[in-house]
Amino acid sequence: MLHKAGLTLSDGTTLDDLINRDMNEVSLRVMNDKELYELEMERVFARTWLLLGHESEIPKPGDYVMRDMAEDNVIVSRARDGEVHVMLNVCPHRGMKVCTAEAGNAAAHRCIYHGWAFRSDGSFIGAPIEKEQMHGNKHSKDELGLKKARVHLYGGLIFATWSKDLSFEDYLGDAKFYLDQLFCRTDNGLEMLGPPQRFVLPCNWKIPGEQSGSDGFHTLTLHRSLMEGGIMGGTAESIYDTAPGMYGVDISVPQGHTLRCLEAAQTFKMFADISFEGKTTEERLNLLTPPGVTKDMIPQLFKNLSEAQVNQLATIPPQVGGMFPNILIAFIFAPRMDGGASGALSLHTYVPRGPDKVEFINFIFAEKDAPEDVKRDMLQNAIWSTGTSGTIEQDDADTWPQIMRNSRGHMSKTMTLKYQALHGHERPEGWVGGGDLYPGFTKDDTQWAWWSAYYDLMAEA
Amino acid sequence: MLHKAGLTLSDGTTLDDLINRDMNEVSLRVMNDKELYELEMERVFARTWLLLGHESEIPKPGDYVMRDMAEDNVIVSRARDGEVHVMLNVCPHRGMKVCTAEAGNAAAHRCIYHGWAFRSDGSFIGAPIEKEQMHGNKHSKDELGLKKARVHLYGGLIFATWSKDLSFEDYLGDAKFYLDQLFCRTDNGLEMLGPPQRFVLPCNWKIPGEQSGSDGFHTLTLHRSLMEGGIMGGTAESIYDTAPGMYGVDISVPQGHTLRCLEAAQTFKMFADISFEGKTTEERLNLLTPPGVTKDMIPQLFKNLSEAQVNQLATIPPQVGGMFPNILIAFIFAPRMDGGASGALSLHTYVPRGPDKVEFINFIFAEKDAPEDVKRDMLQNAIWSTGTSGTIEQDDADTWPQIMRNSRGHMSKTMTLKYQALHGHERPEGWVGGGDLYPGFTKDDTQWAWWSAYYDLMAEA
Amino acid sequence: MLHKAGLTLSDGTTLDDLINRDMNEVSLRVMNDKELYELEMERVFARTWLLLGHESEIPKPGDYVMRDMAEDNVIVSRARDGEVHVMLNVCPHRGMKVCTAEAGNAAAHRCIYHGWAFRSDGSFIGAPIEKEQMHGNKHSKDELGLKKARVHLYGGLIFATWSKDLSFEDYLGDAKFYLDQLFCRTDNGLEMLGPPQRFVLPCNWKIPGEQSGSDGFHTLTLHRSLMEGGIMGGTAESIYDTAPGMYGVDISVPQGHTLRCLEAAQTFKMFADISFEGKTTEERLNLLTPPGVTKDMIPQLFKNLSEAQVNQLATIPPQVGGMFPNILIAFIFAPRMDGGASGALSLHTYVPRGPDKVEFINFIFAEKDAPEDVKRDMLQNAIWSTGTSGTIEQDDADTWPQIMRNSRGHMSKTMTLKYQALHGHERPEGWVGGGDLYPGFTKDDTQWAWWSAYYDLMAEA
Amino acid sequence: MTVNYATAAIDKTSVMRGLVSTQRVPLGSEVYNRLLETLYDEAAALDERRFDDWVAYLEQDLVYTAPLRLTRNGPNKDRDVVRTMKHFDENYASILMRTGRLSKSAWAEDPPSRTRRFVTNVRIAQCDTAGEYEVVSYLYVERSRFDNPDNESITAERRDVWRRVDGAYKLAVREIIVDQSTLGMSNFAIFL
Amino acid sequence: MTVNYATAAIDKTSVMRGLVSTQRVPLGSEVYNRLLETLYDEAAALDERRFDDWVAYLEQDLVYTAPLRLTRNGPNKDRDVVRTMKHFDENYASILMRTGRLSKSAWAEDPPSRTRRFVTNVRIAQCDTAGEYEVVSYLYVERSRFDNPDNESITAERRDVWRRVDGAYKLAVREIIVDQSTLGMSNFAIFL
Amino acid sequence: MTVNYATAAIDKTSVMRGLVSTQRVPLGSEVYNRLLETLYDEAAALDERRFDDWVAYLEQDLVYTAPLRLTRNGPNKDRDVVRTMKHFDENYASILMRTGRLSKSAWAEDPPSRTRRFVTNVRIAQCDTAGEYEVVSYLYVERSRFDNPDNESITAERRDVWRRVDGAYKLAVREIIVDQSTLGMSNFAIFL
Ligand code: FES
Ligand code: FES
Ligand code: FES
Ligand SMILES: [Fe+3]
Ligand SMILES: [Fe+3]
Ligand SMILES: [Fe+3]
Repeated sequence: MLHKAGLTLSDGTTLDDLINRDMNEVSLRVMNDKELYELEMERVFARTWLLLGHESEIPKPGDYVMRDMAEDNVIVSRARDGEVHVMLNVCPHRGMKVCTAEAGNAAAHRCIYHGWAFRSDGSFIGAPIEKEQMHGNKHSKDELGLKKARVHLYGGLIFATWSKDLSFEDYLGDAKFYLDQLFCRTDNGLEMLGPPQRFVLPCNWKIPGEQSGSDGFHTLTLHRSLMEGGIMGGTAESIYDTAPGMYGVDISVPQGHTLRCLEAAQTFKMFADISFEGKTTEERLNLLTPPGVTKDMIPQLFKNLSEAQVNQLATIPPQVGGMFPNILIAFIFAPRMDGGASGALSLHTYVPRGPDKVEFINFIFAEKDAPEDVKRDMLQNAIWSTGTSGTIEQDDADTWPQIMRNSRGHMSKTMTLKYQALHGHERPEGWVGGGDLYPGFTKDDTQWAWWSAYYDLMAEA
Repeated sequence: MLHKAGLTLSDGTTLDDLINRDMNEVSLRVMNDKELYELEMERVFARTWLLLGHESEIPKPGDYVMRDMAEDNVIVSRARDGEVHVMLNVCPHRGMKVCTAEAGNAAAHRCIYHGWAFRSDGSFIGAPIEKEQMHGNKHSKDELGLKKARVHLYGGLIFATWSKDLSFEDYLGDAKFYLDQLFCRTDNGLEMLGPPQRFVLPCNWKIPGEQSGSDGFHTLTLHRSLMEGGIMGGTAESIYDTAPGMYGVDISVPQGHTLRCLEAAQTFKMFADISFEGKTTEERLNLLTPPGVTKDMIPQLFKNLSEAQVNQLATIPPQVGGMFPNILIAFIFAPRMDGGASGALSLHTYVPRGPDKVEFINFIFAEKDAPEDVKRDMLQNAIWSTGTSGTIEQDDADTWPQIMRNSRGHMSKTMTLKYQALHGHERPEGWVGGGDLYPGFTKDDTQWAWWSAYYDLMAEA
Repeated sequence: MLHKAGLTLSDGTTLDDLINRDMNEVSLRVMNDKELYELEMERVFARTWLLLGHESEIPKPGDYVMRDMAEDNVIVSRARDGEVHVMLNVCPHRGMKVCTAEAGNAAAHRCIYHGWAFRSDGSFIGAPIEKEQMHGNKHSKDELGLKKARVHLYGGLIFATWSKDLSFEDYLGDAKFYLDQLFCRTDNGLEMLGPPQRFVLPCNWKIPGEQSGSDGFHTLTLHRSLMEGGIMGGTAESIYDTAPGMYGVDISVPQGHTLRCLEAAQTFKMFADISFEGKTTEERLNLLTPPGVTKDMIPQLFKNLSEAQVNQLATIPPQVGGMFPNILIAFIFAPRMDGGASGALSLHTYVPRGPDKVEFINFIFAEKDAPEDVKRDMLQNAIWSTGTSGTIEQDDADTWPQIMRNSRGHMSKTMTLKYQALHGHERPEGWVGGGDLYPGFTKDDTQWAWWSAYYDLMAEA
Repeated sequence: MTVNYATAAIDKTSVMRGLVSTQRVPLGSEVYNRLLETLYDEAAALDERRFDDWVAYLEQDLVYTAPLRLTRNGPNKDRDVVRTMKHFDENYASILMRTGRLSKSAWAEDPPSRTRRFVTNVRIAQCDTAGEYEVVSYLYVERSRFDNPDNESITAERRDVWRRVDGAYKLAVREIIVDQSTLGMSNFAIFL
Repeated sequence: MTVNYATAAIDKTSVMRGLVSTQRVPLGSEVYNRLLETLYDEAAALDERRFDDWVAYLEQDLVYTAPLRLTRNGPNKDRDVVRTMKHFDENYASILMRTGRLSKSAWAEDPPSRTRRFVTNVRIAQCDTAGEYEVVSYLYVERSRFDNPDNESITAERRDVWRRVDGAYKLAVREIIVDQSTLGMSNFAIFL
Repeated sequence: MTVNYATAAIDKTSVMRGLVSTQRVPLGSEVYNRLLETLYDEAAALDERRFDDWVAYLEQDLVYTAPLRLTRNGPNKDRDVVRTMKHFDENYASILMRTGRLSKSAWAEDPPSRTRRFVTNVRIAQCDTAGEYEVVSYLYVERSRFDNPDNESITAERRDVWRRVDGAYKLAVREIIVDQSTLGMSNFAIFL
């Protein structure tokens, strides 16, 4: 158990100066401070679990993908033993990248600089000209393997951490009840449909980060075109009256994970005339299957989830949210006019690339057991809405750099981000899951929970 | 009244190490120091008055232009009440830009991120879904307006400051007597002919800044082509003998504003054969009207200026100079061969964009009452000489970045800028205006006055 | 004699934390630290001798080339008196570059900003309008010359330093015995064949720097294509068995200079069937003349070198190596199939351009007395192997930035570069030259010597 | 089946780039000139944000995609076009929804980018279907936003199929092969 | 009257870009080819700094301008060309003074920039006046100065009028529409 | 004799750039079109890394060079092409060794760069030798490596001599005149 040493920047600014927990305000300066950034690398990204990909990307022994844990480049590989390993892509000899491709299959990785070789589990094989013992005599061979991170698979998602003690269960906390409904609902789970979209934005990682704390309210204005498109309830004129998708139950856990659960029936006008009243869970699921799930897969839901979980999934499913520090979840209903399979399953990570740059990584999924045409539709839906060309997230990607630009101003950086429209925890009757619950209109509670988790980690020396 | 705490950089360097007031030398290091730059944002740009534009840019209620106070982006807008307001373009909610256009007309500015709306005077209207009170309950609505700067109009020029107490009069000081002759001489004053030219140079703001302290001497060599062009007295061969335009009266005030007053009759060879001896003020003005002023506007000069001011304008008018910290004044005589209206009226601001970048903003004016063809000529003259493609200022824009490049060297940054050719204050007989006066050959006095004003502000904690 | 104050970074890290002399490990962090970089500019580059060019570049009085001593831009010029002078290209007036061309001939350099003029030895001539004394009255003219560096010519190579006391002899130390064999072996010495190739790489200067400490081992793997090309002994398949070019005598001196001496006869398979046994020095030289030396120049070797030096040159000549801090020596045998003159003579300097950029400068030479066709071949050989398009150094230039990229990671930067395959000093019998000798397979001794020299300079306040 | 883009085995087409058909339409021929003219006119329509004019170039059965590029090495080094994942995956209807959006509240392009689409290296061949032409062009796009003095840019190869429809040419297929694995452009709110 | 570029009301022409005339000169036609050739030759003259050769392309009644671009939004979002203010505002005489200056002490180009003017997307139409042609081209200029490894660059659309004068084509009008509101280029000491 | 590139006296040819021959091959002529087509095909071969296809364009007596550029001022300001030193100094044999290397362990291009060679401003003239053509083109190359979102790029003028050999055109001479004194590109492991 670490002792609280707090945090003080070289100019005397403290964490409490930056994050005012009485007023629920955060100084804009946090978005543009090199010193704070270095501390985040140590106290946030080196201490928590990070999402790197999905095991369906590397099915065969030797398969690997190259990913990043913050600014640390790592190899995510499946070893001979079938286990997934995550190791630093830094040669213990002179720091060169041991692997130079973004993906591939290799029994061993040989560094191109001097030829040191490593197995797909990161262990050291040797240097060329064995008899000359060019790895030296100060370390035994088993000390010269690639630096390994701890790995945990959850619903096939590959998480890794540099932390020695944080268990994945403690990291998830009460969020598991809800996340299982998204990641662990079918027999064969999710499949990543291809390598992730990757692009870099000129802003600090916390600008998309704080939004990933379930900022529902921005949808009404920034994503106004969603309404104008007519998919969601309401029209361009009426959105501020009907406020489609703004009502539901928001959830947060102390770890900083958050979710928004929406009554799909309310969200989309196409269902407006269908009443879910008095219908069984099964009937509801058949009326409105979770995105990517086909009717014939519904029995799998009952098999893989608890009754309470299926029941929620059928009634007021989690749709969007985030996992601290830098994961966005978008498992959204997005009905198609042309009758194709609806919805999109996508996860993002916002990977720091310095104080003023972030890489947006967009992982797109389908249920592995879904038929190919459904997968094809899911892919198209996700590309249409999210990531590089996503008609929703284009607007986010253009907005965040403008906030970054503002954070440069001497006067501007003293301005604050405000989280003062708070609902406060309130348990809807009959609600089974844990965490702090905020039923009704989506407000600032979840985003503040994100900052609270940030505060807790940053305060620990 | 602030107490003098001085200034010490983290490596122990003091302001006196950087600015040697005994030797009149400034260390080149001042041009390339991140820490010093941050202090400048606080002690110079947040404390003094800054030029943002001209009210003729925003004649109607709701008209606005987007400008920058150092690195703080602001909205300069004319509100319903007809008053000009300057407010930080940072949304009090989450820091997004409330206004995304460089110019326009809007009754209200609605932030595209979550929809908070503000009036053209910066006051907060509200957030969408009024009943949900999404602006929270910790601040009343009148606390949630955009951060306002103090505004002062001088000759229609829009100045603003973050300072709470500095009066514009104290900022101008004795420079007013001279500046009136440029900005306040006609009944309807100046008009900005269009939006400013904007371009960015890779150098610290103080490199153009110290030059704006009336560096007359560089004209002979850096702007040699002016002489070669044959506009000014002398030729490429003779300029070092005749030194055209080097003789006059330089002026500085403790606030750091400086001006060069030149006997136009001496400056341009086309007037060489005309004697101003014994002529009345009116006769002189008719022989050589101030740039942009037509003969029929001459009576306005007498009406708007004091006799002493008109007299100077007719004899030895201020032509170039600067206002501290980052304004260059070029109200120059530039006779045309083709008989078109002569001269150019242009103001620049050098806006910091980080320690190693500056934005050059070129505002071009004409007298509002001048006929269209004169305005058209004035525009052409200004574009020909100044700014983006200006045949004079091209050379400055190419020189400054080379000084910046030098400031990076470990040995080079210990070299100094020298201001050691000093004339010293000397009042020409019959001179009416105030300030420190340096008659004769243009020397380093005014630029040193610029550095003295810089020193005074930087020394105040 | 400076006292050892050691070195401590602002976060408390000491030089010993970064360079572990017990374990022979260097933290990857040294490649990416702004603070450390500033100290290197002061303690390494401002204290040691730096290579700037060759006097054959500037044969006539007034000839000059523009070069850089770390980030300080300097003019290297031959004055009226025929002497070579090196002076800071920073105008003592306001810091502008006094010289704006990369090469030329000028009796005097007149600064384009205000016209101060300087002789080709850097002395101040004056400012325009002499009678106005625009250089002021605080410094006499002889105090206003360009800042001069100390200059030393060695084999025509132009070295300069800001150090007041370090003699060139002390800088060379025991390396002189070996370097003479490369730079001082013929009557008229070397000639630079043209201006250097220049290009910039996104990495810290020490990444190529530590390699220049005679990293022979990387050749086998990174430059594998050399073997595949079939020039050297062995083939793609057999290189790890035959390890061509890995055996010889490595040399280092405490100043950080290093060399690799290779028995050319062993290096190239084309000579495999020729025995050097029992042959005289002269016979050996005729069998395999040093690169760029023609048979009829062999007598010159005996004239210019000691017997011991010629003997080594004939038997096991120095071929590659480096001079601390940033010089790479490649005086290599590179036989041509088409019978053209073999080998290449090239020197590089790795000039710092900030913590994360380095300029690669490639100087290409021939023996001045060699016939034009030989010079032409030498040029082609050097361009083929080294520098911009060099088939050997392409791979280095692509590898270094990847190490740099790794140095950004929070976890990665704690990884270390290892120099733990050490042979230790051992004097081969009959060896004449001095320094520490490492006969046999090329190992890490020389590169560690490079780091030791770095440590010594950096530890001195 | 599991998509396994990591291993060499998959995605046989991943190396396919450039011109496929061999029935070359000569540079300078009438067909070539009209198609090149059309590409220039199309670029102008997009740069001038005349989206209705642009849509008029599109066929109803349009297939408009942008595969990913992946950095690979060794034997797979040239198999770097990944078509299992895309930056764009559009048809005529989805394009219409995009242009429709741009006429309303599409903040990503309001205020609009100032774009410039440089079209060069155009190579054309006949497809098997009469009246259809395979048109490969190089595209360099600079994009200026707000008062930012630094533009974003992207380069790509476009592998089109243009179809002759009563006197004019219409776009039936466009595959945009971008040249980056990680895009330096903040979003694809613009068409390529 | 006060110029009010801020409000929507003014500057009706502010949206005008690209080709105006509809009497298209077909790509590949003799006139098109000669004009394209001329644009290439002109670019070479400027890149090789043969200013006398360049001036020979200019008509005495030349109008050579570069309006500003302004970032605007909402209903005015496409009205972003501001002709009340310019980066260049030249005529034949002022151009001669500029080229004359470049032959003397024009430090901004001494030492000279190494420039490269890429001319693409050329579209041509006939003007109402016989023998005059509206020529729209895309221009990408890279500019290298001193030993700086980072170039400055600019993109623009050029809306020219070229006039047929005894067998050759001469430039009568050029409007350079740059693509930035705030220029990343340090100055316009070069011609566009 | 000592090479003295510093002084004005030397390197008479140092100002030579662009097209030399005056026997112009008109843009749009058959020869022009075939040569332009060839340049596009050549660029495609290089961008698609079909090195065998590319070598097939090369003549056995090929001279392939890239002189340095040097920043100079005053009277020598335009004499900035230095041919005493080069970035490339190749013949047919050395090019073959380079392409051969690229098929083996050439780490500088394994994994390969994603390149795009934009060829524009092509101007052609006849050489004195029948069947030989002087072809000057502008080249802009963008190069993307690994997952770097920032590309490296280079601009250059290529002064080629193409020779007509049984129906096709082959490259006999190429001089690449880069536009930088200090290159921003990390290496020339790619062909220009
Ligand atoms: S750095 Fe990997 S083997 Fe040397
Ligand atoms: S940031 Fe402006 S409304 Fe939220
Ligand atoms: S800076 Fe050199 S003369 Fe003024
Ligand atoms: Fe969003
Ligand atoms: Fe000036
Ligand atoms: Fe090497």
